[in-house]
Amino acid sequence: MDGRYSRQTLFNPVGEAGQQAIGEAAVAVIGCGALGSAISETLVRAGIGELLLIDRDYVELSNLQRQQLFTEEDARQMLPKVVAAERRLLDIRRDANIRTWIRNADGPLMEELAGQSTLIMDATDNFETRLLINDAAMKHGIPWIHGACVGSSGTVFPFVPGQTACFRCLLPVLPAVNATCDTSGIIPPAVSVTAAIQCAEAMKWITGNPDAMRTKVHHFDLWSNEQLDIGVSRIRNAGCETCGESPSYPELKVRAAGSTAVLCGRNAVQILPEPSRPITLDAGESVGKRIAGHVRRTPYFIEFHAFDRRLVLFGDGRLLIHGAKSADEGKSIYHRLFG
Amino acid sequence: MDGRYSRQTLFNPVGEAGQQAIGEAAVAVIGCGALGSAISETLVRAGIGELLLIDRDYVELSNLQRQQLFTEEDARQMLPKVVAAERRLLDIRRDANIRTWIRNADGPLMEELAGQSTLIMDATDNFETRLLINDAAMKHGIPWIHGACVGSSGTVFPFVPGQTACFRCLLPVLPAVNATCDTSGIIPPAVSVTAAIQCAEAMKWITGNPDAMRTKVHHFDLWSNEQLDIGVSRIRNAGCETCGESPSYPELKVRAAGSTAVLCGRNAVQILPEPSRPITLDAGESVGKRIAGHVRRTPYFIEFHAFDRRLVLFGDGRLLIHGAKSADEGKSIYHRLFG
Amino acid sequence: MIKLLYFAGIRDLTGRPSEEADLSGRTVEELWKWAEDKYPGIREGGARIAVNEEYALPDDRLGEGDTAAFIPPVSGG
Amino acid sequence: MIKLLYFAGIRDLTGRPSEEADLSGRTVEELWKWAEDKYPGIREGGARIAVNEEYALPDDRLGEGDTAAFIPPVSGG
Repeated sequence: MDGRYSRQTLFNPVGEAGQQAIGEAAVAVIGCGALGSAISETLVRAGIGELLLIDRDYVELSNLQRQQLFTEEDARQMLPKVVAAERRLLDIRRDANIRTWIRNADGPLMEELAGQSTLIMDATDNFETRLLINDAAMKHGIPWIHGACVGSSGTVFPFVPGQTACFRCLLPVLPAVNATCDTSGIIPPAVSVTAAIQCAEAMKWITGNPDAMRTKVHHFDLWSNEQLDIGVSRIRNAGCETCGESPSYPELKVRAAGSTAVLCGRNAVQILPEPSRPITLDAGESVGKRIAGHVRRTPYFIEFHAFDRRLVLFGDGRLLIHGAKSADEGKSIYHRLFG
Repeated sequence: MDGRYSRQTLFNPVGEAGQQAIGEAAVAVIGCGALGSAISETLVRAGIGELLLIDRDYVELSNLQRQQLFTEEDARQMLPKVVAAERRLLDIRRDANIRTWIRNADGPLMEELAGQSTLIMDATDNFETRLLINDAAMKHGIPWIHGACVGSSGTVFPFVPGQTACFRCLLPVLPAVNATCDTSGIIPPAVSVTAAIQCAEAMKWITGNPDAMRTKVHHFDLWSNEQLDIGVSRIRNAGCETCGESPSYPELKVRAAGSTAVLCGRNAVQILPEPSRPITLDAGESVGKRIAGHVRRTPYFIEFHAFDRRLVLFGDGRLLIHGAKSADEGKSIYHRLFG
Repeated sequence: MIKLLYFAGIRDLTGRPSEEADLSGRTVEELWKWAEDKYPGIREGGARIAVNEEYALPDDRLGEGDTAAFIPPVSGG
Repeated sequence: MIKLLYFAGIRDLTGRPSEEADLSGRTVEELWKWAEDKYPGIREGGARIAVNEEYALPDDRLGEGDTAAFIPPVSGG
């Protein structure tokens, strides 16, 4: 009666069998920011069998307003988010099976995760990574639970292979401009509701209740107190490269290497290294010392200031350029540093 | 730009002025279980000026599935919930101003809290305490944000003095039987959504956006994916003892002392002491040693086993009887121990 | 006809999410009696009835095409 | 008449939550043109239009009494 998961097994649609299924499920959470930390905590508390957690970022003070696993000390130490998250999650549940990646998501990693997961949780902050999740999940025949939020609003939808239109059908062209946490801000309750509805959908799938899952895209706005549930039948594209008759899963083939991304909510530009010439922490330290005089080195990154920007080089060769205004500026700085 | 609350001030309806108002607000959170821990974390992260947190309970293993501030170590130490919550909240925000009470809510305490608060958050697990909050809030002219959840469903409504019918109008007669977390279980996402919507309503009031607040009672069910928003105009009772023309606030006069309560989600009965003869921890320790041979003593309670039950006596004289099946059984055990 | 909605936990008792019944012209109190006959125990849980998204009083009369929702009170937290 | 809903962030641009317009018989693509004339920049944000709670295609035609919602995409997380 008073076991750890007693209140969950008492809920009829979960029950003992559902709880066992939760304990045997492996869930990949892509991103460990606001949505990812909330989702990870909920799933670990709920007794999830295995959590695969990927994030490229570290904890900053401006995260603490809405990212629930992190503390001031984590921000002071600039801990990678997945490292800080794992520590807290193990305090919550010592026997939790957690695997982490401090990396940018790319095709090969996403396929590796999809191949080992019961489903994928979307906790990323950009459309490009969602298209990557979409391709990997559809190719491997597992659901992914889309979630996104900004301001006081959010969107949730479970994409189930073969059941519905896919994310590419929904968003065939990426928007030219788009409200982000950077431009429009976000209130914590919008995060919590998005993450919670995502987790409810995941629990339905995992516990063998797929019929209870949403069939319409759920949009809510906590400030105007409105919601819309929108069907996706008409927009399903028979020629879709992901869910159509002859899928090619184009995102999985895109080489992320050498690319740049302006990061949502970070006021920063990220440069990925060419795989043929990754910059090591040692190399970064010597370049940083030469240019900036002083560098900070942790087990995870090298930080220094140059060109009026704060630069952080990670162990996987990624360079974050804080304050950079454009991808072009970011590339220019990267080349001035490393040729 | 990258200050701690930058993503919140960027959200237009909050802005710099709203963030300042949040920093000056004092919020009383009644209960620190599932809703209370989620609400407290959200408000502290959001920068709330002062948090007044009251709970009578300690952390148990079966709480961890859904109560987000607590760890396995908290449950092992049987820490009072407000003590465990305060520790974690201070890790999240060292400058947070948090005041805690390990106590049963009663009329005098509720009036004390109402007199010092911008608004009250309902995070209790029973109707009796909600009627008490309702009386105290209406008498002191501040809003309270009702929230409750069970299974996959929840209810939220902001009761604003003078604006709407009150909780007593809505629930003039307490239900004879009622689904609780004990009987119907609960899934964590139902908690998160309830707490988040409550926090959104609180932020609207605090930041000077009362017009954005909900005017209908919000009911949701995350398993059936339905929601209902129900108006309360017709049921407003002009003769209501709380919000009518001649309010008497009857709950504030009820002496809780000597009363018993069967605790939701705890499989336990609680006995409150007569104020004229509170049982001290020393007295409890000597009775426990005599009857049980062995007691566990912490700074907050005495625990021992007797009459086939696990008994916990708190510093304020309350006795929790775990496994007791009825208020009568609880009273009987109390009198066998302490006369 | 009146459309009846059974919300959240009350569905465990009715076994269905909704149904239609020929109850126009009846009062909310009469609707309760009808429901108690069909689903014994439904009233003990303290549910309230909302008509067309407004909580209703016992004497309120149902009109053709109205939707009446049975909403159980929730106490957990 | 068609009822137009502007959801969430798109309201910052329209300045209103909803309005009615005499657009029956027009296609969704024509509705976009009408909206761009009235609210320059509305289309750049990549919003989608849903008609009667179903995402619509550009050639879908609006009928009298339909509700068309402009829903901006959300990318944060």
